[in-house]
Amino acid sequence: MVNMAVKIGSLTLQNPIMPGSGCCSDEIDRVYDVTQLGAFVPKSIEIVPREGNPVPRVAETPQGLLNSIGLPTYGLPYFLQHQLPVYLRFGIPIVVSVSAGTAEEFASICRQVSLPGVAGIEINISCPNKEEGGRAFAMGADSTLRVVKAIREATSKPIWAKLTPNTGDIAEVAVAAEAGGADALVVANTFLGMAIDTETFRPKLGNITGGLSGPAIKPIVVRMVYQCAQAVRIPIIASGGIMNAADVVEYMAAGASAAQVGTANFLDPAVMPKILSDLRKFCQDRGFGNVTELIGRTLRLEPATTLVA
Amino acid sequence: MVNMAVKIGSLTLQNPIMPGSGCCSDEIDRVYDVTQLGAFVPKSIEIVPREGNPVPRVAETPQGLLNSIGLPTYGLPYFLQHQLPVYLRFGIPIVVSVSAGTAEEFASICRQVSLPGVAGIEINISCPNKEEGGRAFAMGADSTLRVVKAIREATSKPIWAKLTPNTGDIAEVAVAAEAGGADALVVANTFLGMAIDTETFRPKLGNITGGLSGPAIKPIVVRMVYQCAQAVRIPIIASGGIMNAADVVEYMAAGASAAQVGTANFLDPAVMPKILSDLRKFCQDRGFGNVTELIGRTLRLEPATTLVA
Amino acid sequence: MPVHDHLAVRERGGVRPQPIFSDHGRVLRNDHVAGEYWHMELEVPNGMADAAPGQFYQMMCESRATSGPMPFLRRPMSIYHFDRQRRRLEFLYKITGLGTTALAQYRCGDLLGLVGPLGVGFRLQELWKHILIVARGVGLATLAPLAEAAHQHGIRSTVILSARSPDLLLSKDRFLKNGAAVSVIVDTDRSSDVENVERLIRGFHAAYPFDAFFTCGSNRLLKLLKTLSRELNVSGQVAIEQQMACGLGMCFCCVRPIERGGRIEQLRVCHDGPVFALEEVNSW
Amino acid sequence: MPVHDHLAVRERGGVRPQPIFSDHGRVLRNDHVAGEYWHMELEVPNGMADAAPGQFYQMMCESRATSGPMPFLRRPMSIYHFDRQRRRLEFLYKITGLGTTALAQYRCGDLLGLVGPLGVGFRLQELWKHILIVARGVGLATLAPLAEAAHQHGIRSTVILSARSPDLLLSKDRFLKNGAAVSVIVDTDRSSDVENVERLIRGFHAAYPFDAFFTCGSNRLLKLLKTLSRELNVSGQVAIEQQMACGLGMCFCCVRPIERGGRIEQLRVCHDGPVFALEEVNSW
Ligand SMILES: Cc1cc2nc3c(=O)[nH]c(=O)nc-3n(C[C@H](O)[C@H](O)[C@H](O)COP(=O)(O)OP(=O)(O)OC[C@H]3O[C@@H](n4cnc5c(N)ncnc54)[C@H](O)[C@@H]3O)c2cc1C
Ligand SMILES: Cc1cc2nc3c(=O)[nH]c(=O)nc-3n(C[C@H](O)[C@H](O)[C@H](O)COP(=O)(O)OP(=O)(O)OC[C@H]3O[C@@H](n4cnc5c(N)ncnc54)[C@H](O)[C@@H]3O)c2cc1C
Ligand SMILES: Cc1cc2nc3c(=O)[nH]c(=O)nc-3n(C[C@H](O)[C@H](O)[C@H](O)COP(=O)(O)O)c2cc1C
Ligand SMILES: Cc1cc2nc3c(=O)[nH]c(=O)nc-3n(C[C@H](O)[C@H](O)[C@H](O)COP(=O)(O)O)c2cc1C
Ligand code: FES
Ligand code: FES
Repeated sequence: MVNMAVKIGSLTLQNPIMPGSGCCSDEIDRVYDVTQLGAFVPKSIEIVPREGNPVPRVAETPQGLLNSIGLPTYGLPYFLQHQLPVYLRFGIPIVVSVSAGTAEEFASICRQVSLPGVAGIEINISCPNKEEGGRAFAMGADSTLRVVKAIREATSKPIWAKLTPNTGDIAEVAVAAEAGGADALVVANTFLGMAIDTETFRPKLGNITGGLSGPAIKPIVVRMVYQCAQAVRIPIIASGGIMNAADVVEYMAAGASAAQVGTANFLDPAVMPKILSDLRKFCQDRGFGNVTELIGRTLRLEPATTLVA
Repeated sequence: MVNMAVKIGSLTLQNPIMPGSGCCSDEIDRVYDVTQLGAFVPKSIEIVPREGNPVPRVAETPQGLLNSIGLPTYGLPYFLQHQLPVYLRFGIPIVVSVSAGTAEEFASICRQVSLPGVAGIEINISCPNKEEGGRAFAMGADSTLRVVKAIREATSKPIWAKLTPNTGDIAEVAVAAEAGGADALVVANTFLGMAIDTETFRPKLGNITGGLSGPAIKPIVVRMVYQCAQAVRIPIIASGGIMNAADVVEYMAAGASAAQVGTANFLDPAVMPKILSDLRKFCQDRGFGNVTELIGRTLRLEPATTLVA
Repeated sequence: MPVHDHLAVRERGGVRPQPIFSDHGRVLRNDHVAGEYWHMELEVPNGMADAAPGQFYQMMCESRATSGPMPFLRRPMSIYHFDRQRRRLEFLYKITGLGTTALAQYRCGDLLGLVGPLGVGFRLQELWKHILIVARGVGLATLAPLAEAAHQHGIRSTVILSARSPDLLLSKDRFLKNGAAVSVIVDTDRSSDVENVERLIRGFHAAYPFDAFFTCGSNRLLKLLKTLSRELNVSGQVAIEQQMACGLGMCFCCVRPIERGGRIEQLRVCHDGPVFALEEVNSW
Repeated sequence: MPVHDHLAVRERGGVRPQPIFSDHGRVLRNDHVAGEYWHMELEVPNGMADAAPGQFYQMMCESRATSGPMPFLRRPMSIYHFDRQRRRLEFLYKITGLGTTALAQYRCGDLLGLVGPLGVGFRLQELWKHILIVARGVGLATLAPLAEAAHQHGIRSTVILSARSPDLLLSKDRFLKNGAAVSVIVDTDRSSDVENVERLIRGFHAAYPFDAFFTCGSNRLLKLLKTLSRELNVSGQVAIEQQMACGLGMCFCCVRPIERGGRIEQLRVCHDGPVFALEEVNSW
């Protein structure tokens, strides 16, 4: 028997597997019993409703997906009244993902979702579609520190800061988020990308640019998790191209404590239970009694004795 | 008949196709006649010889390649005596790629390679393996301006500044390179990445991290070319995941004037002549008399009349 | 009142929602039919074929090509025929790009990844006596199981099949088997002109009034039916398409502007459709 | 003086270098042999099979799997047999991972992407009378064409084939066909112990002295031959492996420390090898 539980700050999850924001809704309960997941992160919400971006909203790339969904949201009041209750009925930790255009707005929405039953708040300070040209809070350490501090003062719920990979120094930003009071980091959101239809010369996305996700980005995000894990003491939740249990192992070895599965849900909506059972088996086969034994394994390795094989 | 010639600053190339530095050597002449290429960029050289990184030096990723070759070089004197003459004998424009650890070193090596017959100098201010943790000149606008300025004073040869994608604001860096006196930009080098063997928990590369190239990165680099093309007036040479003529069309539509083919040479050493003839055919089929008609086509599009299809 | 209670289960609260399967089917045949059209039959796991006309599946179209581009997302395909007891699913598809090209390479015995059944299908009402089905191209695939369901419930179908040329008139026999009166119109002799279709429909309606219109596969025909629906006061349904990623309402990529309750909402074709009321959908 | 003039053309200056082809071969057969070993025969375009023993090809191993991991790079494989006239290439390969698993799925008639011939092969000298070939596992594949070439040039081969168990002793017949004296040693009866191999070699050498040693496929045997080579003053060659990307000397990923001219250089296995002098290569 493998103990699959992981701790993310003060929160204990029954296992490290959960969906990435925007990649699962309650509909997934028609595919399998969601109560087996470690946590559930619904799609990011904002205070005011918005329609999202023009279609086409997705485009395929080599082993990747570009999306410019653009955070369509029914707004906070609708979410609180109609959607949150559905999620809370799942009975597993619900981490509400929120997005906003300013630090005050962020503080305000976080205050409003700090309701009984809500396990934590994921702050999407990284969405590349939101601000002009893809600029986001988490592109800089200063703006990250400011927004996380403001949010920290507004809520006592655990805060997960979701970082953007569209930055030259993810480790600095991670340190800033930790200093601002984040309880955990989600590394990372999508890479700003673009694709052009060579028949029409038009961008393949209605919004011109969009976020790149999927297996293509995994090697870059693994490096980011590895760097962040060396820079901060708070737990890291990996997000980027996770398709199977081996990918989760790779991220945990690089320093992550848990894993979010995004795009893979579109390719196979039953993927998360499969990852969970394969991960359990992986630990079992190697005699690991706790899945936490995977965390940071590569960080703790001594340098290879001989690298010239 | 399509006119395939493109102008990169003062340099006219017979066509826009050339190898990315480090991805082709004179050996390719055993596969096809290299004189058909637009230009040739040999592997980056440094002043002092170095051995490169420990093996394994490459690892496969989904539609991508991680490499930590680590710039093995026989050093400048050996290059000038034994390698450059071989390249110059090709009779096409040879753009010497150089790398260095400081601005002075960069200026020095550029001065020394400013020899008759050399068509231009590509300055690799972006190699992610070179400086600690992958930090490179081109990660910041200030350091880029400084190094390009120093080089500009050292040589009157055309300077192509090869930027790194490991930055939060490629457009700012592009503007700095232009301000410093670069004649063209190469956008971009590889993304710093990492992969871990889940059996041994060891990094798959001897050097732990390495540069990610190949189709996986193309959507991000297309976005970068699109952004840079809007920010600068000097020509842009695209580099990132080019596998076929459609990829070249995509980059040119996004604003590039020429294209470097890297990793694709490893999958098919005969790929560049094939790209060339497919690109010619693409133009022919659409009645483009000049390949230059492709440049910036997407930039010049009016916004789609209706995006909701 | 919907006839199919497996449609009713989609409604929330009280009733258990229809389960969605993610599994593999075994290809029984995958044959070229005509033009770019192919026909695939699969044997699927228990329960997976428990679908409704107008619903669809998401197919994983794997291709052997390390070098070229590959389909990354699944591809949505309407059910052409389903048989719960024998666990059979059939699809009629047109080769249009990467995914469908890969699909045509599957051979008998291969396993194909399927997710479904998905979406809201067509709704038939028990009191109806006569429906009109107008299909063009691959829209035939989507509407074939509707004619079958209508037949089973004693509803008469009049079917107008439209195609570019006579050889592309797929599955006429299938409609005939289900007791439908089938009219065939093609571009080659201009019988498919909108004016002619309108004449036909008005004629049929005058002789034996329609209770509902159904269509799929042509924007021109959608427009026509919307007009006639309003004028003749006959309700209607249309199955529409949009590019999909998840196929089950999670990603919000497949939206279309739908007129509902006096305002236009961006609804998800995979989740709120693919079947919508005629008056809700704007032709484009 | 090398026997094969297609090796000589590798030398720079004056002589035209050997061309490298990037094309497709048509699979004539791809059969399971024993254990994890498979045997593939291909018909290739004109000129492509104009190779030398010890050279190799880079294979594009395409697999149909959008969902799982896929081989991205080509895989290097030694020539097991080549026939310039009939444009045939044969490979003997062991399934060890992603690429070789995909390779085993090719069927007769499929096209397989090939780049080659690549690398520097074995060198035979005309004055030689007797060579020793010691091969283990898949090293057999690499050394089989050497025995053939030796035979053609009237050089006698004594071959020691080593394997885990008798059923894995591949291609013994091929060596016999080339007039070689073949000794078979296996782990199961411990005949493959280094001490026994040493005894065998010393015995053969005493009876009929070797002019050169050749080996591939085992680090233990490499070590032994290096020692004997020094002691008995017999030169030798070994074919080694390293992970490759380009396969033709462009990327510098396939380096190994090689002792040359008194110092250790990081040489490219694909370009400077895969065959090196015994004394240049360190066992690991
Ligand atoms: C609910 C639904 C049911 C459908 N039923 C059928 C059917 O029974 N038979 C049939 O032949 N076709 C059907 N289609 C259309 C079919 O999904 C597309 O033809 C197919 O996705 C094209 O994929 P491709 O890779 O061959 O083309 P590509 O052009 O290479 O596809 C590129 C992208 O665009 C999407 N796309 C392209 N065309 C369409 C389209 N018309 N609708 C939605 N997405 C598209 C693809 O899914 C993919 O994501 C249906 C579509 C929907 C939404
Ligand atoms: C010059 C040369 C000739 C060879 N000849 C033969 C032969 O005739 N028959 C045969 O069965 N094998 C031969 N090999 C080994 C063969 O290339 C590997 O077994 C094969 O690449 C494994 O690929 P994989 O995807 O199945 O394994 P994986 O382990 O999935 O491969 C992962 C990566 O490691 C590389 N790799 C793994 N093992 C080796 C290895 N032993 N040598 C080099 N790279 C490796 C792969 O190429 C790939 O890049 C030869 C290798 C070289 C360098
Ligand atoms: C269609 C789509 C919608 C997404 N929506 C959100 C969102 O609303 N909020 C958010 O923080 N991240 C969002 N993401 C990012 C994912 O949660 C995840 O971080 C990212 O896709 C990388 O992981 P993956 O490669 O597993 O998909 C979205 C991703 C996709 C593909
Ligand atoms: C094995 C390898 C070695 C490389 N060496 C260099 C180099 O020496 N100098 C340089 O500027 N770029 C180097 N690059 C980067 C390539 O020139 C190219 O910019 C990058 O790989 C992206 O293009 P691609 O996806 O087409 O490979 C190297 C890339 C690879 C894969
Ligand atoms: S395809 Fe994901 S919501 Fe419709
Ligand atoms: S594999 Fe590229 S140099 Fe050897």
